[in-house]
Amino acid sequence: MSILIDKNTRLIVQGITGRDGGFHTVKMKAYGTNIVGGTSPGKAGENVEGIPVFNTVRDAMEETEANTSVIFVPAPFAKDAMMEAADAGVKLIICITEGVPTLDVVEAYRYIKIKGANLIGPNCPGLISPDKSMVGIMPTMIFKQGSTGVISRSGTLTYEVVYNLTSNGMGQSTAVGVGGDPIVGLYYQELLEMFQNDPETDSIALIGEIGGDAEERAAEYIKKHVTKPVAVFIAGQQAPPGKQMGHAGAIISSGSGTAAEKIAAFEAVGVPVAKEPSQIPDLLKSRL
Amino acid sequence: MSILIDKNTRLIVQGITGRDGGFHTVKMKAYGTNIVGGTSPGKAGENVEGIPVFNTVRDAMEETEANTSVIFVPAPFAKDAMMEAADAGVKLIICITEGVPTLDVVEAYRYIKIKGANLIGPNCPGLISPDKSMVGIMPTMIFKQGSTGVISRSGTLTYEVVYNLTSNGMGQSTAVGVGGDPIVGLYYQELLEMFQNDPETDSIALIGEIGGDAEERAAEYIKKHVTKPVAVFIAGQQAPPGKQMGHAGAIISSGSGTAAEKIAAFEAVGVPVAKEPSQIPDLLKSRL
Amino acid sequence: MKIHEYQARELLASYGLPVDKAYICRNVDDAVRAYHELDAPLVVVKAQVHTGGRGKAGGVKLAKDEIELRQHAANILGMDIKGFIVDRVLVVKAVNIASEYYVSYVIDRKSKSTILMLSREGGMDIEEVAHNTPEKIHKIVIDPLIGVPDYLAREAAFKLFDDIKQVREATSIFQKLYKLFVDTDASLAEINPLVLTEEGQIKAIDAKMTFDDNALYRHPKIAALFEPTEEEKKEQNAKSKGFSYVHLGGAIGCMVNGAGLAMATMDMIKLYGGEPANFLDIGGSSNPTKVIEAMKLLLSDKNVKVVLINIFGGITRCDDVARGLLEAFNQIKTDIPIVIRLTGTNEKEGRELLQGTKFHLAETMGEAGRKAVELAVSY
Amino acid sequence: MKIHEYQARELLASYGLPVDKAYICRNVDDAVRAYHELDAPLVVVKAQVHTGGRGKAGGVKLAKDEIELRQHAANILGMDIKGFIVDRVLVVKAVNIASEYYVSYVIDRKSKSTILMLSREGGMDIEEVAHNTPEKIHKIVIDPLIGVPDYLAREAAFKLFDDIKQVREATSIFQKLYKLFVDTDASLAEINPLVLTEEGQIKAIDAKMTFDDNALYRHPKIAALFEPTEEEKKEQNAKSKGFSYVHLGGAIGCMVNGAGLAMATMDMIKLYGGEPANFLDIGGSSNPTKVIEAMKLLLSDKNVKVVLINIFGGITRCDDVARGLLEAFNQIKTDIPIVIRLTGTNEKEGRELLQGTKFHLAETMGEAGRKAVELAVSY
Repeated sequence: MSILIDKNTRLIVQGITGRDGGFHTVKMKAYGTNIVGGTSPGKAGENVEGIPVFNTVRDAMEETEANTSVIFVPAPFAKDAMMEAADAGVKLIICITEGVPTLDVVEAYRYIKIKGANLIGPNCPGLISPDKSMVGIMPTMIFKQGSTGVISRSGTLTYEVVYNLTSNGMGQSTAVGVGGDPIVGLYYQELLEMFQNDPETDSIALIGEIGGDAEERAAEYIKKHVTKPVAVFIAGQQAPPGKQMGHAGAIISSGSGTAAEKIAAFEAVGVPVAKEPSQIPDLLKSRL
Repeated sequence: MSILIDKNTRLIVQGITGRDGGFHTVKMKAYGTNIVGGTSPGKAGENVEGIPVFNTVRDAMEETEANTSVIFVPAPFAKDAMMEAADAGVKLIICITEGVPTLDVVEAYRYIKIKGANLIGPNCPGLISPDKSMVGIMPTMIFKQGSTGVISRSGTLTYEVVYNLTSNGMGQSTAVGVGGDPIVGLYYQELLEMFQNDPETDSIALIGEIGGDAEERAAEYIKKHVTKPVAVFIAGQQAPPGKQMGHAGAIISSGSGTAAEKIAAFEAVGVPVAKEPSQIPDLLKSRL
Repeated sequence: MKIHEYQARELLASYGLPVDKAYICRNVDDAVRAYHELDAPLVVVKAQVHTGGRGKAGGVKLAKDEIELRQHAANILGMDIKGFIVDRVLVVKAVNIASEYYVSYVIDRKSKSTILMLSREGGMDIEEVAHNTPEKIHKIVIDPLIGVPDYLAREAAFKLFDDIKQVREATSIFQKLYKLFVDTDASLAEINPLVLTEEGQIKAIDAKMTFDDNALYRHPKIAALFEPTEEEKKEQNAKSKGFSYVHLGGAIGCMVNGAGLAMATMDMIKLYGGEPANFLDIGGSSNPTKVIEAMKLLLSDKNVKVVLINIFGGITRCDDVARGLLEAFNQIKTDIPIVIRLTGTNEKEGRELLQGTKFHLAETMGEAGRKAVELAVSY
Repeated sequence: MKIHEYQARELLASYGLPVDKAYICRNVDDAVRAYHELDAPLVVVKAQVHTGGRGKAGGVKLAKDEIELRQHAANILGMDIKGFIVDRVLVVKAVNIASEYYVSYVIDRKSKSTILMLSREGGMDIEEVAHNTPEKIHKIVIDPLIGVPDYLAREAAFKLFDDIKQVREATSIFQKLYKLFVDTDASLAEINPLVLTEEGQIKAIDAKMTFDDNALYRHPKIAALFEPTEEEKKEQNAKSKGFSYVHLGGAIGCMVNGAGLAMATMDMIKLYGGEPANFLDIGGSSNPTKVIEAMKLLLSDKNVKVVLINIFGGITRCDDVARGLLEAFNQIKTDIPIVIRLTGTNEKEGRELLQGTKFHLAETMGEAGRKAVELAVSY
């Protein structure tokens, strides 16, 4: 098993005819992801790499019985794309787009919840269940099927950790980049629960960064509900307060949201924190 | 048993200090309805007939663990009152107020559904489970505990039918006035289902009127799902097309919504239709 | 509440919807001036009345020159269309229609929401299309909490148009029309037809709007557009006093509390061989003054030979009704027989107040109905 | 993005919120004129700077006459508050405060929504209140689909006020402030303090707003209020080119794709005994021009002795990065050593392009970090 995506994933690419959408469609398809359709208003009837293009997500859903969609549309249209997917009945929506206004995400997220669907992102690299399915922009060659679950607020930092895991013979059940914005969909708690319940996952790598207090809440959650080994890396020890470090969500506000606080929270509940990403595999191995 | 309300009903009266709210609070309490609180902004700490008044429904819920609310506020404030009740966690909301703008009801109804609650009304007389609880403005003395369920779009016409049932020795399990507006909450289908599932109900009186096609859909539903005897009365055979007959919902539009169509729909599925309200008891008795 | 086409067009235009400039004319000279202002090879003269079927009645005509224009304007002004006398015509340039569509927002009882109705069969009676070819009508349910986002308007637009440029225009039209619908508490906002011109433009050629009477209090500008017929004035007057009145024409005047019971009372009079004079619902809460006003209204109908008062007390208390009746008949002297049936809240107090008066008291609805019909025949 | 108090006050006023008339003054003479215009027994002179703690720094002073006013204005103008030089003061009449409250709308990560924060402990540093007496802070989560209906605003108002008249005023204030918050895509809209005056009026005495940078594209009027510091100009300039830059001051310039990896790179440099010169995230998608611009920016910092380029290719393809680097170094002649670590999408093609160039290539992040620190020491 794995979480969220696997061989049963039937994917729609929203914005399939765009530069990024097209490029990553090729990559996802090459990896074996079952892409059943794409959308681009006015381009119904065309195809991208043999994948049929539809005008609307509803049309695509009717024709393809998709269950997952990935969004590559520009930021001003991301809210509409997320809501369109939810309204059409897509149950897992992954928004790659970065720079989406926060209040757009707040509204889309609420609507998606009402529709009983799940959101990953925005401003995220997507997720991968190695050798089964990849949805997003993950560099697939670094992943390997296995039993470590990976959860991360950062894209490239995820790859760094995964690269180290794979190099150390530790494959991944599923790796999820939750996104770097202040408000995104699925987060530590929901994903920790899924990994805890997934029989194929035996350990979890959690990659956090400065800003907010989600890591602190994750530490609490781990203490109460997670029995599998967890190792953590937190980025941003050198970040100055009040400065946004790339991600809209990565900012130390009024002295809270620091890496030090987050590291302390995990250490307080006995979860080891790596000094650099390459230490994660050993921290997990020593606890398995 | 009965449906929706009984001795476990814990009622809040929204607008308890108003003329109508106050008057009917006295009547409901006299009947034995368990009124645990009322609301009137700015009047917290006062009481009406010994019932504590709160500023907000949330405050009332926190103090009283109510499960039902009845709304007597003026029409311009009804939408807000319905949403306030739903947001505070009330699971059954009865709105008596008449003249509420339709789009207000559309929005409140949607919100109430999202909150997992039920709405009865607006522009309705409420409901009664005789000898257990009465919520609304029903003239309690005409009701008698028994096993006929009553569903009606009209207030006073309900009383007329109930008066005839009671005179004929047929008590009621619950009688619900769903309201006369084009858009109201619980309607024939949901209530037929509840009565069908209620072991104490052995027959159902359904009172319809011109406008819309809810009666036609109810007839279809009865055919498929209702095994208990049902008798129907439809008001408005003499109503001219295009004229609103008092209720905002009672209007024959473009030749559809006529009494003749509705009567035909019930007769087509074998449900007897009374020529005048006084025939209902015999129509049910002959089928029990 | 209904408004005229030209008023609906003005509302549409104020929301940025594509409506051609048009002139409203109350006489032939105005129509001629409008014709010259428009300076178009072909114009349309359209009767402005609060009823459908203008076309079939000859109320919509094309004019290719001033002579035709004069003829049509003269013919249409003063015309009687289903009892409505035309006192205004709209003059607007004719467009070259490539195709016609139907678009409306309307309150839908089944989904308990607003729906967007669409059809490629525009320019026709939509009820006929719905009846004969229901598959040609698309209905999109609007979630009031999110309205009509781009994607939903676009989904709708693709149901009518194939070209992406036209889809984009229609998307914007559907969003603006929804905003107008909600902002004005409409119960119908219809464009029929919405046309694609041969020049490739999308335009609203006709517009119809009706409004939720319950919401007019928050739209004084729209309420001001109300143009009641004589009958509607009476109904309106009744409404302003808190009751609902519809004139029917028979001899037995009815005063009932509750719309359902009022309808049932009418139906019962008919069942016993009588003819109801009216529908009159004195509404939920009541006070004596209201009852007095209701009686005045009833008795102003000279056909009324008998009055049947059927009250089942819920929110309306029987003693209030009885007091109102006694007060009313202190003021209004009449020999017309009054049948009263009074049950419900405070019924004992109400009946006691009426004992020993000239009123005919009945215990049941059937008894009251039979008595009223009997009195109407013998009167 | 931050704006000044006086700009926030203007926004509040334009939404009908109760803000007293105030004058913004760039010199003492202006301040004196403002004093006379106000014609008040007591006025306040307030420094306008993009930082908190003005009061403690002496940037807010009461003046009871022209002499005091002149003194304070002269002292405050030109003052350095946490590195910000005051070039404007606000002059406003002082009010008689009966009680002070805290009100703000802010984006809340936990509830993934906007929250309304309220406290009867107004006029103080709210983080201190939150830390010491969290029970004195109320948080109300706003459902974005319904906003702040009357009942919710009223619930909030009852948390601050007991008198129903004040509750009604506060209800309206909370609704208007939410509208402003949403209409402008704010990330914070704070009134601290909201006061009840001794005369019984409710007034916003200070206002603070910050805005979502991602949404500025749809608010050009607010974007126009941006007043960057020199450092922010550099960051802004970087942003306009599609990357994120924060100056830190060390010797090792970093160019990384992805914010998390960029932070981890900084942390690693520190871990190995070096000092990062900056945070520089070249972002998701990339093109050669962007890389050139990033290198130019990096090298404009004269403290930079070594550049560490750490690229893990996801949406950014390594061959694009390599080509960009080669092009960049064709244009920018520099002797500064460049350490490159390149992995991910198209990594083979990327590495091949860089083989045999002057760049120091590293396989792992650790190796790259150690090499950069080593070079910075020996350089």
